[in-house]
Amino acid sequence: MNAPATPLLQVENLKVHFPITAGLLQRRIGEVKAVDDVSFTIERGTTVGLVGESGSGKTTIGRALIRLVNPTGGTIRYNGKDITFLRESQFRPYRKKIQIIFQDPYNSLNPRLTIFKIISEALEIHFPALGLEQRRARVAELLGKVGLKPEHMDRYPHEFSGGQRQRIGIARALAVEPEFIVCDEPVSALDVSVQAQIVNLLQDLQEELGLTYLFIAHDLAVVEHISDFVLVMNQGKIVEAATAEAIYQNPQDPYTKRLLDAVPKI
Amino acid sequence: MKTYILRRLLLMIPMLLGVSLLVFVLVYISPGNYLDALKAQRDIPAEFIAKKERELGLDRPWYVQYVSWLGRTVRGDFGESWSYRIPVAELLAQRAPATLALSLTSLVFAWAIAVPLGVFAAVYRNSIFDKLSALSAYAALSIPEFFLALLAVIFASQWGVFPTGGLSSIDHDYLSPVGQLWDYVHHLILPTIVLGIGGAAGLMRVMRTNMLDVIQSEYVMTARAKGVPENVIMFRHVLRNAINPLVTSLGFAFSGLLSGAVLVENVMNYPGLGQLIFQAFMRKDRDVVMAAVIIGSSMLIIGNLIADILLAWVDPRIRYDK
Amino acid sequence: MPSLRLTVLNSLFRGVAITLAALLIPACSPRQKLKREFPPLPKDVDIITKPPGRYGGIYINVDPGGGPNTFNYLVAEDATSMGAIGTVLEGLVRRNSLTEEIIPGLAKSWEVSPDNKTYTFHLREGVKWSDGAPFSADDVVFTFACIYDERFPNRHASDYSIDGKPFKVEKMDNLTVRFITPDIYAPFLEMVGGGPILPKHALQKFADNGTLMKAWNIGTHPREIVSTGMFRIASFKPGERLVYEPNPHYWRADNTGQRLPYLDLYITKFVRDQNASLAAFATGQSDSEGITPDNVEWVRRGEKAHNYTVHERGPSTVCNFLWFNQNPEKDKSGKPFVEPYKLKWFQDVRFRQAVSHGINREGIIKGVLFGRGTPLWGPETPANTKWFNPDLQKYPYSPEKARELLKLAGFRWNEAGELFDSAENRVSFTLNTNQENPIRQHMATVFKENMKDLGIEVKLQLLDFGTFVKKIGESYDYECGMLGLTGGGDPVGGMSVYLSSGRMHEWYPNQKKPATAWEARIDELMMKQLKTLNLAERKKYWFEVQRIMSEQLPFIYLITPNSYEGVKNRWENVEIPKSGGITWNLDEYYLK
Amino acid sequence: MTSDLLHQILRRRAGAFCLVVLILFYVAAFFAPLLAPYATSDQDLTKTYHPPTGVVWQEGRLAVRLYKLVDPTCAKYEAEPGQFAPIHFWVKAPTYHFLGFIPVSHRLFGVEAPARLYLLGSDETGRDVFSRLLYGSRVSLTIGLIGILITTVIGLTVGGLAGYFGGVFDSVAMRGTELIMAIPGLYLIIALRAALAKYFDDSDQIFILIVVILSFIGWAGTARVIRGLTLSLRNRPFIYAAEALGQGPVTILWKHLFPNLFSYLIVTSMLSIPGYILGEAALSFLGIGIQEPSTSWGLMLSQVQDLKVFMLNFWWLLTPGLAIFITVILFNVLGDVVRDIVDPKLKTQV
Amino acid sequence: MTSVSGPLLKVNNLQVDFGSGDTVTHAVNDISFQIRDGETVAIVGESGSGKSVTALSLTRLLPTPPAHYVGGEILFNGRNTLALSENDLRKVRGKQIAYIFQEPGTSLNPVFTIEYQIAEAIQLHRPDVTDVRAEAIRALDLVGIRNPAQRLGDYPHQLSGGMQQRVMIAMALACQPKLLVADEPTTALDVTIQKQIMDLLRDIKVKTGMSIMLITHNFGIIADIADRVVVMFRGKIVEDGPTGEVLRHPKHPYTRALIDCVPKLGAKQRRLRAIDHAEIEASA
Repeated sequence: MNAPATPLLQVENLKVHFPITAGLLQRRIGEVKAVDDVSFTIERGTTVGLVGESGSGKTTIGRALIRLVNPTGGTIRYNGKDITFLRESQFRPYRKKIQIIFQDPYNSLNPRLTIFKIISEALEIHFPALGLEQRRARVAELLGKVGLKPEHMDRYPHEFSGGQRQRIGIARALAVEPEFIVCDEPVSALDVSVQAQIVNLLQDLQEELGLTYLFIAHDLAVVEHISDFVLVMNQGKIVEAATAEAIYQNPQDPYTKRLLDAVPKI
Repeated sequence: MKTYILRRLLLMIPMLLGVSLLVFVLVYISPGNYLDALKAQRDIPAEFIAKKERELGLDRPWYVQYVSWLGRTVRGDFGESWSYRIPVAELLAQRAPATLALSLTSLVFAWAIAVPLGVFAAVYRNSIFDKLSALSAYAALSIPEFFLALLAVIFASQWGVFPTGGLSSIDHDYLSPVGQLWDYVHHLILPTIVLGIGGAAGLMRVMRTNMLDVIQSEYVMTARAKGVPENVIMFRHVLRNAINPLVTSLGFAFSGLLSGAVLVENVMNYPGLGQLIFQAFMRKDRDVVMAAVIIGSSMLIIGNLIADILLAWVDPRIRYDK
Repeated sequence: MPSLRLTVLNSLFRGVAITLAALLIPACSPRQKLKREFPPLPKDVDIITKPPGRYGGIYINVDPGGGPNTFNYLVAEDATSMGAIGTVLEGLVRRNSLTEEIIPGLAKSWEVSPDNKTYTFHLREGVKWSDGAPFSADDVVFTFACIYDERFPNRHASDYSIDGKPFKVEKMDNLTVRFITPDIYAPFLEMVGGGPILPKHALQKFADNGTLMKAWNIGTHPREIVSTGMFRIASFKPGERLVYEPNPHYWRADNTGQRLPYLDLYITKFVRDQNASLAAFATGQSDSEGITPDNVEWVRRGEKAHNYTVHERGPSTVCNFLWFNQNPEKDKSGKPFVEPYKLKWFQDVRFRQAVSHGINREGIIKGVLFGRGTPLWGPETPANTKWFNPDLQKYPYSPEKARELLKLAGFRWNEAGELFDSAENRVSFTLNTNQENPIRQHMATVFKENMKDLGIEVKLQLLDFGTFVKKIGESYDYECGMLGLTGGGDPVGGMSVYLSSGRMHEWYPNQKKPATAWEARIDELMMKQLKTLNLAERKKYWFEVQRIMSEQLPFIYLITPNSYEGVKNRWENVEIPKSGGITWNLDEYYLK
Repeated sequence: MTSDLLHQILRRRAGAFCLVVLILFYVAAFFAPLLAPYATSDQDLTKTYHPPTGVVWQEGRLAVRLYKLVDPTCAKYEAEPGQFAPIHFWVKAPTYHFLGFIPVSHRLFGVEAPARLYLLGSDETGRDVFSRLLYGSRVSLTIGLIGILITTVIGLTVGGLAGYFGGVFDSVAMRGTELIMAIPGLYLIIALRAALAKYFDDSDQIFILIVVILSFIGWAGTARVIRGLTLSLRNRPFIYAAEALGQGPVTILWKHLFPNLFSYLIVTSMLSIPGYILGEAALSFLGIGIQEPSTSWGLMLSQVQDLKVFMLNFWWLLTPGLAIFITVILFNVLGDVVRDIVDPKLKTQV
Repeated sequence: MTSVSGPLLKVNNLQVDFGSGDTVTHAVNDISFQIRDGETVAIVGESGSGKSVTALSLTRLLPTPPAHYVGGEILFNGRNTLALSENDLRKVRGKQIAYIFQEPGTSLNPVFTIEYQIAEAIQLHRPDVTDVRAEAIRALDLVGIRNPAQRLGDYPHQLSGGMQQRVMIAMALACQPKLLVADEPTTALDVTIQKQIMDLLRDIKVKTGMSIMLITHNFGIIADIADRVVVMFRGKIVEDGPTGEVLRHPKHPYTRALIDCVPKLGAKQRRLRAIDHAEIEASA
């Protein structure tokens, strides 16, 4: 009815639990509540930051959104449609819309494939009509978009620096022309100077392509810098959710306060 | 830990059932049976062979034979050796000590050689000593065990210092207790070396690689930064970590205690289980074969378990079932 | 730091050196002296004719058989077990291996009734078992009762029967036993009289409770295995050795009244293979050893150093032969065992004779056996002096003769020299043999090459023993087989081979009635020789069988290796027979 | 990748040496019918246990000494002074079909009958050991390659699928591998050998049987390791990335997982080839391997079980043992070199 | 022993190369700096700038090969550690200069207990201590570990990352060194833990008066704790000065760029400044 009012992503009461088994018969004796009853929404064209310390469950949320882990309960609505428990074949169309960028630039690219093959794989799946030449042209274009040169396409990942690899990872995610990208700690492993380049690039791309980000990080300064809205996670739960300004200027939750307090300031 | 061990032991049951079924069927479908040797003798009447076949139950379908074998075995009765006409358990018990002794001495031999050599090779990395030991390790790993055994037999028969086989001398019964002990040792030396040398070479290489691995680890850097003397670093910090994987290999060594020396025993004429079992396989003395397989498999499974337990024991980071 | 490393290295080397030194210094220990008992000699003691010797000495024998599986006569199926049993248990009669005569054993004498069916044995008086229990007719009756007992299936029962009918064994008195055979049985004395007599007093209880087959196994305490032979068992270590000591109640003595045997100990050491026993002998560790032709030369080199002599015994009793499957029947699915066109060749005696002419037996002997072998032309080897017929048809190596015979039989060659039969079938067949015997393998490969020279293609297929036995004895799906049988002894041992109804009538076993006239003739001759006690007559029949075999060639005989025996020179009274074990008179051995 | 690896191997002295020698071995095996002066079955019963014939330069060409059997009872030969037979190159020989279809009627070198060229002496029936060694190398050198191929294919399929999909398939596959690994290897080999022999009764097929048996024993270990590697690779982000792109599981296995196992596979293959060579040798030595009239190094070596070989000094009959030894060392060293290149962290197996 | 006059540590024209022949790289290229008694000096730079190599060179902890100490001198208390014998050097390590590293998880030996690892350092350098166990407890107590006596029997893996780093510090402090070299001690830890560890270091410095050489890339931490900052770029020192001075008025363009590229909390910028390495190289 009121189309613009529908947020791009609505998450309600999302739970992701992993079983713990023990004993003679390996019976299930409990579960790790990695994500425990989490709700939030992401509006189109915005960046939502997700901060938390290691083990807080932030990465699991990111992976649940693109179905790298299966949710235990709750609902995930994308564009108003419930995609929580779709079968893989039904989920396939959403893979074109939702993409992910990983933290580790060394492990997120298949070392045995050329850059062209890595990026072209996405094209082959979602744009099967493209011929080889068209794909090469498209890959060149994508590389240009992330600040690399077309001639880089026939090299292997190990020939690139960490920042360059992260750019390639972004290009791969962009290849399917997604609407929504989960950025799973994309700058944590990078040197500060490179970190700045990647953050800038992500911001530029968002502007240019109208992307929506879920930006997962543990560095509060970076999250503040890039996000419109911030979620603070602790032990599987969201303890505070507010606009970036509100959180940093006027934190409500004691954990958030503690977190902010711990950041050394120049 | 206790439940973990119990669970692993319980898992043995279906495993052993599978193993026994597989081997039983293999033995069954292989042409001929225990009576082949009789059939090839010209003065054995056909009726007698038929009678024997009935007596041994070989005329029944394989599943009936299997079920009756299983029923007996489950009750702890390994059956009777057809060629020796005594209970299989008794037969194996007669031979087991010899094999056990050989396996243990060769294990000790391998460790006694491998650990120091491996350590020194790593400490004096790229030295002449390292290169020589690497070369001899290659040689030891590349010479077929049976061939080495054969050479040892030839050597023994040419040189005359070591016996050419057997477990004890002919006059063993008439020796003093010390003499008897020496006699056993004397007979063990060559088989021990032959059986142990391959293992020693393998262990040595592993030891060296582990040492080199550990030497590069950060906690060695920490120890150095603390001012710990180099030899203490090598023999305490590094060795203690590097030897862990070897300690767990003791579990696997356990698996082979009774079944690892078949080739050497056969070539070197050492009257242990391996020789007996090899002959049982050749003669198709079924119950002996089955018992050997069951025991061998049990020891393998238990050996793996021991390896896992040892791993938890030597490496405080590993715990099962907390 | 380097100094520490050096110290560690140093101590390590010192440790190794000390250990090595400790290992290489042989430990010395005094050998205990054997204590002999001297119970009185039995009344019917057997006094030997040889000059008296003196006590002492250990005779060591290394047996490549791997050791006995049992000491139970009813269970024993292999030669090693039978040998051990024969050492401790005596029969009613013995055989002089040298003269091949039957001589008194536990029975001092015997008579045969005029109808040749009743044998009366008179036992020696005063003979005792090694545990002191008296030996009597009851033991003999007990032995045969056990053999015939349905509860104890054993291979001897049928040997001791004629047409399934057992012999009647009666105790006349304590020292007299009578056997009645249902029909005339030619080899009675050798087969039945020579069979060991079991101790009733020791085994009765097992017979009663039905566990006789489990008695006297390799786990039994040596003292429980009582003896009437020259030795009793002192100790047995499975897989290692069997130690015999003199039987204090043995019934033979020399003319000074010294009870035999002279030896203090007789030890048989068991090894896995011929190599190990050979090595033991060649290094002076054993007293005698059978030597295969290929090893004679180097073993002889040690004669001086270890004070032994290698004696040539002439041809051995091993008879190697090959044959073609002439079984014309079909399997269950209706497929003939042998392709009909091939069967035609195999049934053609000219083909078989051609093949025989084509085999280079001399070449095998010269090349493989170092010239120490004898070509064979018939079922007996010359080792069996008593039964060997030297006058047989021979097939010396002659490819020309072979070609002539083949041409005669309608075969022809193409330009490439390949042989075809009259119906244009390439002459090609597969030779099967078992893989365990190296000399047989060589003969097979030589045969293959020899046949190639004739244009015949032979494919070689070495099989597991089990598979091979099944092929030739059950499924019959083969073309040509090669086998070696240890022959020797009485022709009665060959009944299953030569009778057309026999189980081991390999070329066409289990025939309902003889397929050919010559097979019928053999059947007739074999039955005739079985049913007469007249040696000359038996020889005549058996010689004719040999003659027919050599002419018809259902078996194509190959070669027999010569046999050699190495014996230490220190023994007196060593008498090496043409065939059989050399220790047959071990009780008479003494140190020079 | 492969050419890169090759380049790296050749840059190391040990690696280059081993690789070159092994390639020479394989080339010799491949061209055995051409290089061998005689067929494997060519006998000469008058020249059994002939010592290696001396090769000399005589009247401007290579020639072999002629020998006389001076003592047939111990196969003692003596060179006849001044008696030589010239070695001819590219000599006429009975026509054979190289690779089964190329008719060739020549051999590289030989001497005129009745003289014999025994570079490495002759055996019990006067067959040329050198020729048999060449032909035998075909068995010994290929058994490892084929065995590795089979175990790798099975191991990759089973281990890869089990590791990637987990669940019931994983359980069944792993129980299967445990079953095979729970039987002492030699027992299983003997039992399999006895049970399967009847299906492979031709002497050429025995080779296949041995390969099948050794592979049957070997695949379980490979499958388990590959499963473990797959499990750990499966958690690498690039696999997630492929999944996130909607890539199908089979493609992920084929395109992303298996290529990353390549380095592991090449190292373990190199290091396990010796196992096959030694396995064949051990089986043949025990008499349950390759059968006459085929030939293999193991089978040839089984002759030396005979004491006379040592006592009468027929040392040339030991050459198959040397051949096995050298080949295995070459593979071991090369394997280590390759491991150092592709993955120095890969542990040497105990 | 302690020279009152000169600085505790004086590095003069140090040069460390890696590799040899064609592939040689100058990891540390002709650097000079000093650390005074009780001073905390931060060495900052991107990865590969040579800061860790500098730290490890102080007591020659880099394995040679591949490292080579090509030139210069490192004067600690007036003695050149580059020229010390291996034996004398060992008396400096741990006793005079102690280290803590980035990954506490892998820097502790997994097979020994906490007690053993601390006690080893004490026994090595303080032979006069009779009750080693008590001393170890004291060290743990000093770094704020609760129930130190019970923790002694633990193995490293039984502790959290923060606790492991505390143990490392306790071990370093156990011998009362003059200089603590902390090589990115908090990089692997969460921010809250990082704060605890930095607070702890500051406390200890106050309590013991030792000098600290802190290797980091985090300007927040530098501002928090360091007295002086040494900025390294590609193996060279480009700036060296008091912390406040450097942070507020960076002289070298690289320092400026390095400070500018870090997003600052509560001061949202439109864009982050990235570093153009080529430009800096050209200007340097």
